[in-house]
Amino acid sequence: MAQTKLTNAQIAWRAAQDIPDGAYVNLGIGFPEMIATFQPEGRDVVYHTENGVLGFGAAPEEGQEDWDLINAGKKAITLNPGAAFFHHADSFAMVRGGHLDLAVLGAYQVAQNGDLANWRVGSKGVPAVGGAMDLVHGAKNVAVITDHVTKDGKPKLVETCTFPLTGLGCVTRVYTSLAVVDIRDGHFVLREKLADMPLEALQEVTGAKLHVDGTIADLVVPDLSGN
Amino acid sequence: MAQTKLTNAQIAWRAAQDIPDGAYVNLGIGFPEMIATFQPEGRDVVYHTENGVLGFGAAPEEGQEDWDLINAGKKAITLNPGAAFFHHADSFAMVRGGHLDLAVLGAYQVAQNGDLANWRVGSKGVPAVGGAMDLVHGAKNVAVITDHVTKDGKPKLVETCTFPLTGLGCVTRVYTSLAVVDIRDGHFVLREKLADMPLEALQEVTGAKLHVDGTIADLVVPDLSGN
Amino acid sequence: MDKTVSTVEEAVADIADGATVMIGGFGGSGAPVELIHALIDRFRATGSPGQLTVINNNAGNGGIGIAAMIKAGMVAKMVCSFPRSSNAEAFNTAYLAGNIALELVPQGTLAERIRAAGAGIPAFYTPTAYGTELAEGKQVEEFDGHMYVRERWLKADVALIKGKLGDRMGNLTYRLAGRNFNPLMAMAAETTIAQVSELVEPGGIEPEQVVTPGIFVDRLVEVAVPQQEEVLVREGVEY
Amino acid sequence: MDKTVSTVEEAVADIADGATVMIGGFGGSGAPVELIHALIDRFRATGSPGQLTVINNNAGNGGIGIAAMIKAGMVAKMVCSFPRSSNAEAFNTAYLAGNIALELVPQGTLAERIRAAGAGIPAFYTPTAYGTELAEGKQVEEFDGHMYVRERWLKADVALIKGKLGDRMGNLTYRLAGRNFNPLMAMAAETTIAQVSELVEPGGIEPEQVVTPGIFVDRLVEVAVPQQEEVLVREGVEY
Repeated sequence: MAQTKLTNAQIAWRAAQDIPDGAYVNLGIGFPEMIATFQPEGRDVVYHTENGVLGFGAAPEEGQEDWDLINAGKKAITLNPGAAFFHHADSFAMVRGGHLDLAVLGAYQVAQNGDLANWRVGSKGVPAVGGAMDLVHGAKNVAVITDHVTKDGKPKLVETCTFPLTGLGCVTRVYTSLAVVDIRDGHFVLREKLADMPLEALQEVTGAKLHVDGTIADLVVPDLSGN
Repeated sequence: MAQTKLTNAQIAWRAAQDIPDGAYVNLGIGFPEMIATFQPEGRDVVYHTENGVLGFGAAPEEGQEDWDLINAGKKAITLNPGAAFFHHADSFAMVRGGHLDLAVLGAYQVAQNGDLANWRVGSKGVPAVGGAMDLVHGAKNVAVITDHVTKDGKPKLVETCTFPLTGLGCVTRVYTSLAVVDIRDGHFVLREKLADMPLEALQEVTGAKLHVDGTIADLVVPDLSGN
Repeated sequence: MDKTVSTVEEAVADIADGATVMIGGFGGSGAPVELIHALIDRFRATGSPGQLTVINNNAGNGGIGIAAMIKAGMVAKMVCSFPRSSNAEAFNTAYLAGNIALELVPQGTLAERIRAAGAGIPAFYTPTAYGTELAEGKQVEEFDGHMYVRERWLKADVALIKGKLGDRMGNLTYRLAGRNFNPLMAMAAETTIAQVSELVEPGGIEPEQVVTPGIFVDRLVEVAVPQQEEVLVREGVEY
Repeated sequence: MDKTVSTVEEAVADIADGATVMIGGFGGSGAPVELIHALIDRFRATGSPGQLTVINNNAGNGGIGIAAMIKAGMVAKMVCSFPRSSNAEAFNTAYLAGNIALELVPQGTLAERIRAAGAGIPAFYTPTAYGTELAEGKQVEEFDGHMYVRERWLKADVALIKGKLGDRMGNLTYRLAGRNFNPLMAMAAETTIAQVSELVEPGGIEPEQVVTPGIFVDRLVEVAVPQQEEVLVREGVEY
C-alpha cells in the first residue's frame, strides 16, 4: 500500500534537504529540532539557539549532560568546533537583524498571506510565547513544518488564521505531511505533493486555494521507519 | 603678592579632591585629563574612556606606547589591575545608562540653568563633537573645569549660552580659576572663592547672578608650580 | 575597591518589599540559585521582601528557585516570555487561581528592553509582535515600508545574577550558555548582586575576556560550588 | 565552511562605486590599514570604487588609511563624530573646498545607530543632542519627564574591520582597545570583511572568548603583521 502521509521524521527529512551548505539556521523548540538529525552529509550548517549559542551539535550521551549547556528547548547539547557563546541581546540581534538564513517553526495555522499562528490556541490556560514572535521577523526565510491537517482533520493551511497570530506575512514555505507549499504574493503555490495523491484530494484538505505555477514535483522521501 | 587666579593644574587639583573613593569617572579630552594626576592618595577611582576601556592608568614611558591601547584623546595609556575592554555600544551604554558617577568636561560657556556649550564656537571650520553630547547626559554628575573668563576677559559663566549648545541643563558644578560654583534650580550658587577676591569683584567677571546659600568657603589650593 | 560580601544572606539583606527583581538564567542555566534561596530564607524568617515583581525568561520550574519563591508567596507579578516548562506547577497554580499577575513579553523584546534600560534608551522600535495581541495598545510606526512596534525600557531595583569568575571590582565572566540574560540584567538594575563560583584578584580575568565590566556590578559573593537548578529539579528537590 | 580569502586584493574586489563602507577603528587603534590600502590600490588601478560614503569615528589622519582615501578622491561623504585630529589636513582641505560631505553624529549615537542596524531596530530614542543643532529636524519625545531625540539605524553595504584572532567560520577576537567600533560594524553591514593577525582552526578561539561570532563575518584574510595606523602617521608615511 502506498504511503498516504509522511511521518514527522519524513517531514523533517524533507525540510532538511533544502538547507544549503553554510547556512545559519534556528530550529524551533520541539518537532523542528528533529531537522538537524537529517542534515545531509557534507553540508556545514550552523545552528543558532535563542539562549546564546551558535554552532551547537547533537545531544550528549545520557549522563553526560552539562545543564549550563542547553538549547532554547532546555535540552542538553554539545558544541561543534567554532561555536560561540553570547548574551540574549546579541542572540536576538542575530534574529531580528536578519543574520539567520532560515528559521523553521511549527504551526497551528498558516494563512495563504503568510500569517502564522503557533503560540496559543485560545485565551485559556497559561500563555507562553518564547522567541517565536522574534524568529518570524528577521530570518531571511521562515519555513513551517506541520501535519497538513489537525488531529480532527481540519485544514492547517487556511485562508485566514483564526487562532492568535504569531506574525503577519512571515512564512515563505510550508513542509506538510502531504505537500511542499510556497507562499507567494498572498497565495499558496504548490511545489510538491505525494505522488499518489490527486490534486483535488489535496485541495480538499487545504483551507485555501492551492495555486500551481509550473510543474508539481513528486514529494519523495525515504522510508525512515528505523528512525 | 596673593595669587589672583588658579593655574589650570590648580583647577584640576581642586576638582580631583571632590572625586570620592570608588567612583567611576570620565575625564574629557584635554584639560580635564589632568585631573587624574591629582587623584588623592588612597582613593580608588576607575577611569572610563569612550573608546572602550575601564580602569586605565597613567601614560606609559615614552617609547613604550602600544597604539592599540589609547584613550579617547588618542593618547597612549596603561592598564590598572581589573581593567576591562568592551565595544563602543557597551561603552556608551555605560555613559547614557547612568552608570558613571561623574563626567568632567571643558567649556566655552556654562549657563546658570546648567546648559553647556563646549563643542564649537561658530559655524566656521570643521565641526567635531565626539562623545561630549553623550557624556553630558547619563553621568550622575557633570562637572566643568574652566578659566573663569575667556582670554579677552569675557565671562564664561553666563545667563544664556550664545555658542551652540552641547546639552541642556546638564552641568551640576563648575570649577573655575576663581571659584567653585554649583548649579541649583536654574541659578549659580557660589560655594568657594579665592580668599582675597571680594564677592563684588567675582560677580563682575561672572555673566549671571551668583547666589549665596550658606557660607562661602575659601578656595584653597596648594602651590603646584612644580607640576 | 571591594564589592564582595561574605554571605548570600548579607548580599540580599536590603531588598525591599515591592521591589522589582531581575533574576538571571534561562531555564536552569545561569540561575543564581543560592541568592534566590537566601531571599526565600529571609522572607520565611521576616515576612520580607514580599509583593515582588520578578523578571526572568521563565516562571520557575519544580520546587526550587523562582518556583519556590512563588510557592512561598513572595511574588506578586512575573514578567517573562515563557512561563511554561516541564514542571511549572507553582506558577500555573498561582496564575490560574488569580494570585499572581503575568506580563508576557516576546523573548527578544524582553532581552532588548532590558538592554535598553541599561543603555539609557527609553524606547525603541521592533518588528516583533506587530499585528499580534502582544502589541495591543502599543504605538506602531512605519519605517522604510515595514511596520514596527514601540517598546519601552525595562528597569529593575535589583538584579540577582550568576557568574563564573569575579574579581572584587565586579568584573565577571559566565559559564557556557549560563551567560544568557545575566550580563543584560547586570546593566539594567539599580543594584546588581552577583554570585560567582570563584573570586579572583583584579587582573585575574584578562581585560579582553571580561564579559561584564565591574561598573555594572554593585555587590558580589563567592558560592564556590553552586547548585545547578536543572539538576535540583530533576532530583525533585523542594526548597 | 571557509570564509577565508588569500589576499587583501581579493577581499575588497567586489566593493562597488557609491557603496557605503563602514571602517572600524578609533583613531589608529583597530584600523584595518591593509584592507583600506588594497581598496585604494584598486581605485588607482581601475578608477573604482569611487563616490564612497565612509563611516568611521574620525575622518582620517596624516597621509594613510582613510586620509589617503580622501586624498585619492574616492570619498564623497564622511559620517563621523570627530573629523578633527592632530593631522586631519586631508579631510579639512576637501571639506573646506566643498569636495566632501559630512554627516556629524555624536559618538554614542553613532555607535548605537550602528548597533541598531545590526540588531534590526529601525529607530530608538536617546537623550543625546536634545536641544542642540545636531538634533534639528529630528523627532523628539518625552518619556518619564525627560526629552529624547529619535535616531534611525545606520546600515552599510560593506564593513572593513580588523581582528586579532579569526577562524575560517569568521569568529573573531580583538586586540586591546582596537575593539571599539569593529564588533558593531561587523553586525551592521551587508558584507563584512575582516583582516586578522592570525588565522586559527575552528575551536582555536574558546567559545566563551569569541567577541564577534562568525555569523556576522562574510570574508576574512590573514595579515600576519598588520601596520598600525598611528605608527605610520607618526613616521609621516604617505600612501
